[in-house]
Amino acid sequence: MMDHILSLLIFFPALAAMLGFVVRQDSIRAYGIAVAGIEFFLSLWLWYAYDPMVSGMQFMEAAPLIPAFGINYLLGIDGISLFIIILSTFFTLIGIASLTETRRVKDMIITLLFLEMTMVGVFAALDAIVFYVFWELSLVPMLYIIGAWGGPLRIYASVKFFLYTFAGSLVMLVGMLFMAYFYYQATGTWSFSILEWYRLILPENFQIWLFVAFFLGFAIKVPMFPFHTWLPYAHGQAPTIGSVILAAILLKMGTYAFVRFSLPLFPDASVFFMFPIAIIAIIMIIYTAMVAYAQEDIKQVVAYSSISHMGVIILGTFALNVEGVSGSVFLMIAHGVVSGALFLLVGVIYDRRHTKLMSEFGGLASVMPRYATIFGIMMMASVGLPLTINFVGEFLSLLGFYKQSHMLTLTAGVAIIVGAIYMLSAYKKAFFGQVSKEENTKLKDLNKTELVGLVPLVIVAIWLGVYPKPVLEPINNSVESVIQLMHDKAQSAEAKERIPNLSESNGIISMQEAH
Amino acid sequence: MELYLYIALFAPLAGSLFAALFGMSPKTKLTGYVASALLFASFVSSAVLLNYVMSGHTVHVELMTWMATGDLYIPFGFVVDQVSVVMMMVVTIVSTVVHVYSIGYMDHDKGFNRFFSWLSAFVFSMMVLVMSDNFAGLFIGWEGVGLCSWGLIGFWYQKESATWAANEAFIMNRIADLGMLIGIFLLYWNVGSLQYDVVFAEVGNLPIAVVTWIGIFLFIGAMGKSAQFPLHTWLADAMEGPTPVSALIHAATMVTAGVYLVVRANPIYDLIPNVGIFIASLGAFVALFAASMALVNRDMKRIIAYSTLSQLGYMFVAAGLGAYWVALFHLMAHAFFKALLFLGAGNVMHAMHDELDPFKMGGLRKVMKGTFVMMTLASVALAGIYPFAGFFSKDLILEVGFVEHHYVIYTVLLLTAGLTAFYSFRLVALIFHGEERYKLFGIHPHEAYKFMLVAMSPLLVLAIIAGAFKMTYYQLVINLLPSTQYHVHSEMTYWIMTIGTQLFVIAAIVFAYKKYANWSSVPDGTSKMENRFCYKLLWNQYYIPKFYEEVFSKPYLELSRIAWKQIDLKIVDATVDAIANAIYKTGENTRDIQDGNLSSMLRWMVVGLVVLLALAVAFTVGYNAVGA
Amino acid sequence: MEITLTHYLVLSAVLFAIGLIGVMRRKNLLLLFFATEILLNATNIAFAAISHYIGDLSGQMFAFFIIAIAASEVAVGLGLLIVWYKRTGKIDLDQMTSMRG
Amino acid sequence: MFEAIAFYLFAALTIVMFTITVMTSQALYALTAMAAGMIFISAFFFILGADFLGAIQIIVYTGAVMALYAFGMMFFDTTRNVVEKRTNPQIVFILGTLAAIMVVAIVVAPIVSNNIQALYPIQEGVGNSQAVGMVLFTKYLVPFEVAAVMLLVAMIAGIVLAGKKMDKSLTLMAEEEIEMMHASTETHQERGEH
Repeated sequence: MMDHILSLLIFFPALAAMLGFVVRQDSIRAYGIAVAGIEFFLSLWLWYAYDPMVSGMQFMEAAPLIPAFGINYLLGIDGISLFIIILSTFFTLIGIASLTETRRVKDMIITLLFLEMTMVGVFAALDAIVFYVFWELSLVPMLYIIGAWGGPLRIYASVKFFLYTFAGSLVMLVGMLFMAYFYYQATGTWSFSILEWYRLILPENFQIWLFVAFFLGFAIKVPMFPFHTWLPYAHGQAPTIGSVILAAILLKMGTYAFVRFSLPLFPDASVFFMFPIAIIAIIMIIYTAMVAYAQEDIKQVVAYSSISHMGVIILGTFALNVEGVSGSVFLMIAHGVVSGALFLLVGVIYDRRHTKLMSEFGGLASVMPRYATIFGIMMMASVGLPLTINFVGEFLSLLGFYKQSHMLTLTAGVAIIVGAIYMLSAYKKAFFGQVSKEENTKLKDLNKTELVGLVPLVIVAIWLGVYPKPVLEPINNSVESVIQLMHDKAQSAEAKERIPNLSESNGIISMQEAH
Repeated sequence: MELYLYIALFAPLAGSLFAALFGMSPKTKLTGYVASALLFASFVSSAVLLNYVMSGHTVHVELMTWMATGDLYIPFGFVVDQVSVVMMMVVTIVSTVVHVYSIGYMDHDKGFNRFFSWLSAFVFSMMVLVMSDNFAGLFIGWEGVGLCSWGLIGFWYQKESATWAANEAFIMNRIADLGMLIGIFLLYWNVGSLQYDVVFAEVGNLPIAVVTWIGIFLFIGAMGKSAQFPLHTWLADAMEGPTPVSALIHAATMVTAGVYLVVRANPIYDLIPNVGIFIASLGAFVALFAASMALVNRDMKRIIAYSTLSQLGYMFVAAGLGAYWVALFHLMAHAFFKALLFLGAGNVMHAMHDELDPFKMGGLRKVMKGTFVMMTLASVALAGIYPFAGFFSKDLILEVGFVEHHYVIYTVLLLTAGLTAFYSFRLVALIFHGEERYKLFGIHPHEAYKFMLVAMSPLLVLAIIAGAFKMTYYQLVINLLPSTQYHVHSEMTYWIMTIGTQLFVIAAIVFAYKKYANWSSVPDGTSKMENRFCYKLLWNQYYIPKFYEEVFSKPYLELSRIAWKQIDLKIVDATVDAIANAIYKTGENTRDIQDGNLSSMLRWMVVGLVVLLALAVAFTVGYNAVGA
Repeated sequence: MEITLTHYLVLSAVLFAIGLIGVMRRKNLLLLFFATEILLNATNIAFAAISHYIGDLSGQMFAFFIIAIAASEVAVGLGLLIVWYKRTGKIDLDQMTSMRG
Repeated sequence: MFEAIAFYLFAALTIVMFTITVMTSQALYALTAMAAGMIFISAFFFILGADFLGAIQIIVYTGAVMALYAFGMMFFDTTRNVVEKRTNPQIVFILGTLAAIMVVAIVVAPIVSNNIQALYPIQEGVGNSQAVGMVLFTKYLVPFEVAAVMLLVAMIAGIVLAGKKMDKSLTLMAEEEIEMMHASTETHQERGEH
């Protein structure tokens, strides 16, 4: 059982979704919750069985698919992917449990379960082709969710979402094929296994081209400036559940792929592109924060804030040291929790008022105190207050990048100011002041279904903010091995210098652990 | 002793969570009692710890790991040493008093439970701030008090001005926090740890330039919290919050966190006297600057807020000149009398139905005897008259300036002392003396609840006698802080200075009384003085808020709109759409080729053939050219 | 005056071009078929020539198959043409617009 | 020398014939010119030593294909002038010329002729027909059979398409039946025209 737990995790929801077609309409919700619940517990079990002291891949599975070209069904997880998988199952569960959609619930739940399969698949895949297949497959359910349950502009939004990300990933596919070809040239055998690729040291100019090819695919997914414009449309039109999954998990695919592919495969190119990407990240952070400040629609505020936070994640990733990369991986989890929760919260008010314009609200704090409290907590988490989950990630990401550049970090640090500006002003517009609109006076506070979804998120947001160790430690161990690999592979003197060598400093770590 | 430490630290948190449980339910006095009782427990534990520390020990605990990755290791560690225990005492005393007081003050408010939840949470954050044994923990408390300050300033969230002020305070603080964060990053990458003991042991080995930057960035953090120029505007606006909040947060504790940081980081600042001089100069400037704005203001709470600002300036002068123990001493003394002053102002406000303009009061001493006495004494302490607390701490700072040969600073501070005395007694005179102008507005003032006055009395006592503890305090803190004594060399000069200062201050007080004690009318903006340029300049706070509004807030909003409407929608997104449209259009246009006319299709086929052939030729030529 | 492979290839190209012109020019389907025959024959010449000059029979083989294809094309093509003519009474290319996209 | 004369002569003749085929407005001229052209092409095959191919060319093209076309022409009644709509005749010639130039450019380039290698060299001392037969029935056996099947299919297709109503014999039909059949054909035609 333990040998195939990853396959089980991937295909159990898909199988359950197939069976879902024959489940009756009125019991589909219970069925969905049960399936997602089992899946979630499976993933928790995975965590339980995971050995945090091992930095390499665990629960590896392999089966040949196309042996002639070295394409294998290869799965495995490490500390970096483990928690994103748990996050995916967690959010699917929460999404189904707090589903308020009334149109075609059955189709929605089946779609969500399929989506869950693709998400877990992406994060568990260790073969580039398998990874790519799941990566592309994940577009389909999301396209369906936006296109079938979305707002008035849903067709435009979903087509834009699909084509944009698809175009990017095609370039990425070409990159993958080239990578495999180079591997073939170097070794004489074909392989699409990422772990095999890790062992390959490419000349720097090849690295740069391949890096760019991979970058396009990832950057559109993240989405990085200036490829970000599909996101506000997708969020604006998607139903609540779609936005939640999109923000919490799907965007993380891009940043995860940076850590999984770009960094260890192309260490020299990563150093080469570090500053340009950092500048893009800083533009993302500040520019989208400003755009968020100008929004009138509260969902768009959250959508743009997502982009802004993704900028911090990218910055941390390209810090290329343990602090920064661990921080950025942690921030992926953190941002997943926080932005997912914020989208759920926006969904709550949309269900009641069928509008997302902040000018329609005002004074909600006195009408819906519980809602205001949870929103406030999540907003503060999003702003990055210490002892909330986001702070740990943001602090470590910025701390890591500070090693590389003082000025850029100082500029990126403006994130904590501009972040506070748009969030607080949005909160003020929606929740403070007098209740000005007649319709708002009789709004009902959060009901049980909504609390079921939100309270666990609040708990996680604070728990991991106060005690991030259970998550941070496995992440740290895996990131250390990635960084060490990068250092060993790096060829240029600059790269050797910028990427720290950990084997020397191992002594210090063990000393600190002895404290 | 660890038990006491944990009680001192977590009792406020328990109180806050308890009150939060009732946050949504209607007001129950219970929350107030429980929160106050827990605060009192915290106070008692702090006192026990103080006793323990006095005997020469310190307590240091490590609760658990917070963040550990790479070489970074940050625990939740707490230390009770000579400096932090002083702060703990100040915080717990003032907050216990304020809690009890608030039970009366917030009696009629709907958000009673919520208020106590926020207030206790603030105390918890403040305790974390002062007790932490590392810079990251300090930062937790630092941001935590910022959050609670946001919640409490905007406590009456229905008021636009209150929520605006709350956001302003939070954002201003965030700007400074960025500086602090950068300071922390610098420390980590240069020292490898954020623990105070490690940092202070290592900092001497660092290049002086790095230490200077660390000092500057940490001080930027301190500037925000302590509302130093140019980040000072939020403090006056923060007076929108309930008055007990102003007493606790914006007078006694949170705003002094910046001073605490500089005092705590004294091994860093000792290495960089130039930064110290800058801090002292800024402090002196702010002292005068704030006092001048207090001269003409017509909002009781804002006057006190400016006086707070001015006193913070004094503290920074002391800290900047290396007299850390003096700064901390003034911090302590100031906490007592300023909190008292604020609470007194709260009583007046209650009596006057939230009227804040002292010109609309007058003659209140007849109805509010207790408050009158307390506020007068607090003002005397603030003015620094012997033998009140202010004399010992404030005159000491003047002496420090003199002894360190910074005569400009000394002169500025002396002048400020006079101004302080003037505006304090202007306020007292306007409120409690003269004609009963409030009758014009049909207000029937009444004295506050008895227990509120009783609750204030410990502060009154401390404001009077705190100076007596000077030597005890000194003996305590020199274990950790540089033990420089500041004595004017000649006995003669010392006496001239002291008596001169006293006379100058008393003269200012008398002048204030003369001018305002018999005030009879409410100014309406027509008198000659009110139209003078100086008056207008001070009245509008040197036009700084307006300047910020015009130069930062509005352009930022405008720029944001442009970023969204012009750049994001019209450039970035339009480019993407244009690419997509180009492809669509190409399809639309080339669709005509498929007009069903087989003849033209054949022609197109030949065109394709020709193109392919041409490519073949071109490639062959190109290939040969490259090959050759 | 040695006749080389190039001569044949050029001739083949010229004939091919004539065929192309015919294909583009003709509207009458029957005459259009004539033009396609020219195209096929042009290639046949090239094949045969290459076969000869290289000394490889594959070229001739291809020429055979092309002739076979040409024959079947004529058979099927004329059949279709007849069906079309029976339906519409015309064999003009301009009338055939059912493939309009 | 003789070879050169023969080549240029037949080349000129072929080009002229095919040009007539393409340019004339008389279908009969076109047919005749093409038939002539085909025969002239067979001359090249003989010059090149591909005797068998030359024979096939004459038999198949001038014999079978041309006969078919002649029948076709009679059927369509194109003995009179062919009226064709001409649009942009220049483009046609420009494209044709361009294509010719390109192809010539390619074939003249040395790289093409240098890169061709013999797969099945002509065996010395063996007649052309024999050699062709050997290659055709060994290496190209499968394509040959496939070609045979294709021809069969084409034949059947030709018959089926052209003679849709072969199961109905007009001579054995009653007058009314023929009338009805014609009526249905006309409606078919009308429908076809829509």
